[in-house]
Amino acid sequence: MNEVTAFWILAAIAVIGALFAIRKRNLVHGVFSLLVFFAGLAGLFLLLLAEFIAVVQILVYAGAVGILILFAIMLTDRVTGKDAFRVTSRGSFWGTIIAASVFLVLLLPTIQEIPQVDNPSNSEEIVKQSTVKALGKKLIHPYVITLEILALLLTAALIGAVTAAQGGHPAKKKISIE
Amino acid sequence: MNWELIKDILLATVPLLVIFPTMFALTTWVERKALARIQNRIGPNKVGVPMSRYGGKLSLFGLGQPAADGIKMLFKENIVPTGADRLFHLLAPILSLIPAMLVLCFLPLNFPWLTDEQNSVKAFMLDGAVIFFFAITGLNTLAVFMAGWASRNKYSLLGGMRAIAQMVSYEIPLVLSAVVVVMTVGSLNAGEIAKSQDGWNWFVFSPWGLAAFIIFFIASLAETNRSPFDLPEAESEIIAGYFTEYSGFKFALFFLGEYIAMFAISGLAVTLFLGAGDGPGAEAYPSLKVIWFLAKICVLIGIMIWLRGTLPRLRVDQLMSFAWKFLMPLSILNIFITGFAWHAENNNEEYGFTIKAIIWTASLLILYLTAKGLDKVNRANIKPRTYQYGE
Amino acid sequence: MSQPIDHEAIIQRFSGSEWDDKFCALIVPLSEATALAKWLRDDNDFLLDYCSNVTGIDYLDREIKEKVENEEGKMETVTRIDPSRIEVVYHLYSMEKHTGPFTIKQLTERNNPEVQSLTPIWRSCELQEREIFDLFGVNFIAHPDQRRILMWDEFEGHPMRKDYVEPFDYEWEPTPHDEILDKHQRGKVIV
Amino acid sequence: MGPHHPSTHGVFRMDVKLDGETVVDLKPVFGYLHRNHEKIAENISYLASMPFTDRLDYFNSMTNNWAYAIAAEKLVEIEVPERAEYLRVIMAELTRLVNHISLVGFFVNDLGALGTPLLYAFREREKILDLFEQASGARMMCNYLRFGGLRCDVPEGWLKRARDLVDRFPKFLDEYEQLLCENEIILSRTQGVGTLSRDLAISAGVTGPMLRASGVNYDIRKVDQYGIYNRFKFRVPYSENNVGDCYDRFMIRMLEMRESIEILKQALDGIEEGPVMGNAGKVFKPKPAEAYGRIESPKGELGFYLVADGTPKPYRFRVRPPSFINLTVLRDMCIGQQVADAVIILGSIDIVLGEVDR
Amino acid sequence: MNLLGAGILKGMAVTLKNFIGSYFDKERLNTLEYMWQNDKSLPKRAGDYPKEEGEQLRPTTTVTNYSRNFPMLLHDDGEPMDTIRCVACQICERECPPQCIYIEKSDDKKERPGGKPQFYPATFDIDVSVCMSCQICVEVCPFDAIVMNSQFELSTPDRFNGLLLKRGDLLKSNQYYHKIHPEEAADRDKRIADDKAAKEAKKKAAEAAKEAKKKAAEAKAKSEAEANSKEESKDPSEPPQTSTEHNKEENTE
Repeated sequence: MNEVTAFWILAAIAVIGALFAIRKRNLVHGVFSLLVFFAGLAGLFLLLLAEFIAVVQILVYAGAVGILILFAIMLTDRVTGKDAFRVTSRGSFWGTIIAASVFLVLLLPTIQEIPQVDNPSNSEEIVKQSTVKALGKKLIHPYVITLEILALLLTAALIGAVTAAQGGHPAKKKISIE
Repeated sequence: MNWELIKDILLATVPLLVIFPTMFALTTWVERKALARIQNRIGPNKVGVPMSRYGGKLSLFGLGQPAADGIKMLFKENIVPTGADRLFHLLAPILSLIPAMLVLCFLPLNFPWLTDEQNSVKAFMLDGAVIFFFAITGLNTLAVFMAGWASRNKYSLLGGMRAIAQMVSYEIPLVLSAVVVVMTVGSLNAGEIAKSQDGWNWFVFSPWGLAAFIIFFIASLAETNRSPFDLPEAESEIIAGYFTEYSGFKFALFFLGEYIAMFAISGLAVTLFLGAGDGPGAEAYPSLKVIWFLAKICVLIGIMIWLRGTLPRLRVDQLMSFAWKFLMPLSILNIFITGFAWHAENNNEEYGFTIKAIIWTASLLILYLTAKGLDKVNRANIKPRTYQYGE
Repeated sequence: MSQPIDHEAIIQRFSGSEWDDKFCALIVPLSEATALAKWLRDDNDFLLDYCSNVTGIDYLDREIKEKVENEEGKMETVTRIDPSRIEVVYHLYSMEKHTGPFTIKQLTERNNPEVQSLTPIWRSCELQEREIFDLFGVNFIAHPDQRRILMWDEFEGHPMRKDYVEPFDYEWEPTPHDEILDKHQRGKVIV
Repeated sequence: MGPHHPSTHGVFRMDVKLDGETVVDLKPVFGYLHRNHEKIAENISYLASMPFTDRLDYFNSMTNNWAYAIAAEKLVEIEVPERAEYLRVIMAELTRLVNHISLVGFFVNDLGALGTPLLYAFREREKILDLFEQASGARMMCNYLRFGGLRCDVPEGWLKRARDLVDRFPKFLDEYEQLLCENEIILSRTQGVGTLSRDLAISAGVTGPMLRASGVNYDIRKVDQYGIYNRFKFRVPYSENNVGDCYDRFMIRMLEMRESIEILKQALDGIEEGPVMGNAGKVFKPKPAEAYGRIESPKGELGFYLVADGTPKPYRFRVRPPSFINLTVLRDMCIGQQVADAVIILGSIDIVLGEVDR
Repeated sequence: MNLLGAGILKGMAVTLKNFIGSYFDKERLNTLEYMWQNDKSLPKRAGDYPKEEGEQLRPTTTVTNYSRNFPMLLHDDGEPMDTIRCVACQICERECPPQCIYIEKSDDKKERPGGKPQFYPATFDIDVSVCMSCQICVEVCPFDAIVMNSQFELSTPDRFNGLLLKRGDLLKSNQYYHKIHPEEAADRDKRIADDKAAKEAKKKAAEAAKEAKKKAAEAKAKSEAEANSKEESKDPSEPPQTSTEHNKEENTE
């Protein structure tokens, strides 16, 4: 019984967090409610005994992405505070319709797919499969190529970001040192 | 609600909530006394039990000081600056305390009064303990930013930004040096790492283990804003960094959060490198493990206090270049060396003593030379100078 | 001790300046000040590249009794009116040749004093000239940023002048010290 | 950085314009401690303004007294007895030790070393201040020198106590150098910060250890040879080829302390019995004249310019404060540096607000 | 080539040596513990502090027998007001740099042991909040009447009149002076004794010279010389200004 109550609580937290993230006027408040949403999600993963994914969720999303967005807010001026520009919600009617349809498209297949969990006993092998060692083995053997490509992609993105931040040519950076 | 489960959980977590805050109170006293003694003064000895009837005062070496600080913090008026947004101003110290406390329960402190079954409850996150540890300490950065942002004054904002930059860039060497240990043990859960180091083969005794420990210790200093890296609260430049605007109990919460984070990280250092709970009498009386574990944590805390009494502060850009250009390449190199050494040890048969000696000395040499080279590259023209004497 | 600097050479070159032997200082007119200063600094037998001290002195009209050799060689005191003026005194040293103090003075009258600023030549005069402007009210021509240095900006008057009258002290509080001060002010001239 | 910022040495404000962390513009603001010492001196007698000179640079009161005494002795030719000259040199060098160890302590404290070196320095300073108290009666405000000698002789046994303090001092200095001089963090934080070129230093009238750190071999003890400094053999450390940054200033002061110990040893050997006060009359009433006396105070060239008009009160009493004039170059050194460096550069200039604001 | 972190390790070795040293080595730990007492026992006026025998409110160890704090008036042994040394000549009031001494001369003269009747100060106040203990008054006083005390606990809750020390509070005996500044007191007494001896010798020499002059006058013109020499010796009967020129030659020693 307490798993179900735990599920409902965590789901409520996640939904409220997401709603606040959208409605909040002050951007920083929005980001923090987004983080609450991520934490709620991590809780849900824990309930599914997929602890590694829950941990990665907190590490990557709550830890890194949250900070990234905060840095972005801090470094671009005129985003928060009094003179922040207002987003006019002119097309809000059509917006909601499109959003609802996308939601439906996603929701229907997931509803049919839910497996009928008749005996909770086989949760042991679920736990066994999702251990870190098993994931590690899978990542290396079958998916090693995708892992390499992903790594290359990420480093390229990193280098691109650094040069963009420097304004293209490193010469400019030298002047600011003296 | 099955009371059995709740009883187990309480049995596992309440001792933590009791032991570590009292150790926090003691550490503040020890720190002030030790710093005082380093600086040749006496340290707090005025607070004590006021024995008004006998006129004098039982000073008991200032042990009343932590209690007095606690009470003082409780009754101090807590000021919230008008410009600050009140919700986050209140939330920041709490958010800085939660990760520190949460992380404590994953340390392999096997209390003697706990049966194995209860132990499993505590180490629920049996598998991802170490990664969970780093994920949670990442949240601390958020708390610092929230404090800096919410108090709306230029010093705390500057302090907040410095703190984030420092924590983010020192998390990488922290994680990479932990990878070394996880690689050799082959599992992420703290209990197994502790078990694999029983009988004195602690990780710190192997060359790559020692290098990883040093990197881990330096990075943990930066992670908890201690001594050479206490830039966010640099009094001489930006008054008190991100907790300038905090007073009263919220300041005490920050203080508590910082110290518990210090315990947590040195606890992890002890688990990973110094053989958690393993000591001379550990096999005979398993209950000794807890005492050994806490003793090792106190040694690490002592070193942190000693560093605080000696070293000046680094500048922001030196802090960054030290993390990215010195610690990170060194820890990556260390991972390669460990991989190579582990491979040499496990996959070929005639792994006699001579090959082991060769590998050990080779790795020690490589590590030291790259460290010297990196240091020379980073600080090319920084060396003591000579002076002339005119008549 | 460092040997005294001979001043005849300077007087031939700069006709306007004359040597005041009593206080062994060179009185420099406003017009030639910059030229003389630059020459003193760059000429290699002076090399006075370090201006150690810049002082303002405020003289009021006062008669001085001096013993003066009159005709038949007998010392007798004659009273002379010393004209009122503000002197700006510069003590110059040479760091290369370790030579001793060489004093040059600029005189101006008291009502709206105007003196040539020597900061472009010696940077050390910058703060000291600002202090003289603040406390004496001497206006320095060509001073880089001439504003009050010690007093707060809204302060009127120049405290170091001899005829400066203190404004009413609105923060006055009764203290036992007062009768001591009144007693001293009540005409008891300190001998 | 307002007047009550923790790391400005006293009430001193710096208007710092920042772009991120680097300093774009810096305007020092003085005057918070201004009490117009020169106007006070014009209303009291010569002797009465001697205790006021202690309040100028309250770290080294003996050298302030000596500068004023030299200026007054130039006004009226007074002959100073042997023993008084020796004691003056001993007191001045002891003050130089006090000033340099406290300065190094404050400087490293600004770097963030939480007071450990500062408290070592103050532990040694206490011993020297006890000597001053036994000689003059007060620890910091000694008011000990008079025109033509000293107020009273040192108590017997004082010279022996001074002697073994001087013998113990090098042991402390080695310990101090071992703690500070090779520390990598201090090296990397102070080298290349706040550089002062040689000719800017000369033209800006910078004097004392700062000038010698920028490469000019100019020490007034050697140039003017005032007092009996020509009898002692000592060297003046200066940095010929270095760039004159915070590290040089810090090292020059450490080396100067060693030289001061040499002078103290020679002076304590050479002193003999004898009168301490010259034949100055009770009322000091000089004929109308001008005199500019200057000495090498631990902070730089401290000068007194006295204009006498025959009455027992000076007509004009001008103090040439070293730290006030050393501040002209603060702005040039801080532009382009970080905020943390601006604080250290101010620390390395070694200002005392009693002297800056007078 | 030195070890990588050598500088830092050496620095830490120094702090360790100090840490251990501060427990044993007297040289390192010279901070004295100030005796703590609650401050209800704080007197209302600076003058109410214990007067005699140098006993401080709290047994402090920091006062050495050289340190000087605020001035005090001296009186020789015996009843204070009879043997007070101060003659209210107001030189110290004039010379005091911050001008914190206030003297009102008494109108009647008081007999002094072994000396001429002198004035005495009716009121003699020192404003302790203004005095900067610079010892100028002790130097300029020709009668050694004012010397520096070494009591520094004078704090009072009242800022206005609490810090004004009246004559009664300032007056201390000569033994007390010997007790707090033994060396200085000994020198001062020796100097006074020498001056007195020198004055006696001079007076004797003056009388001898006077007798010799008298004898010579008698020998020359016995009758009229005696008549007028008798009045001439009577009228310079010590007018007061002799005391000022007395102190003139007193201080040119």
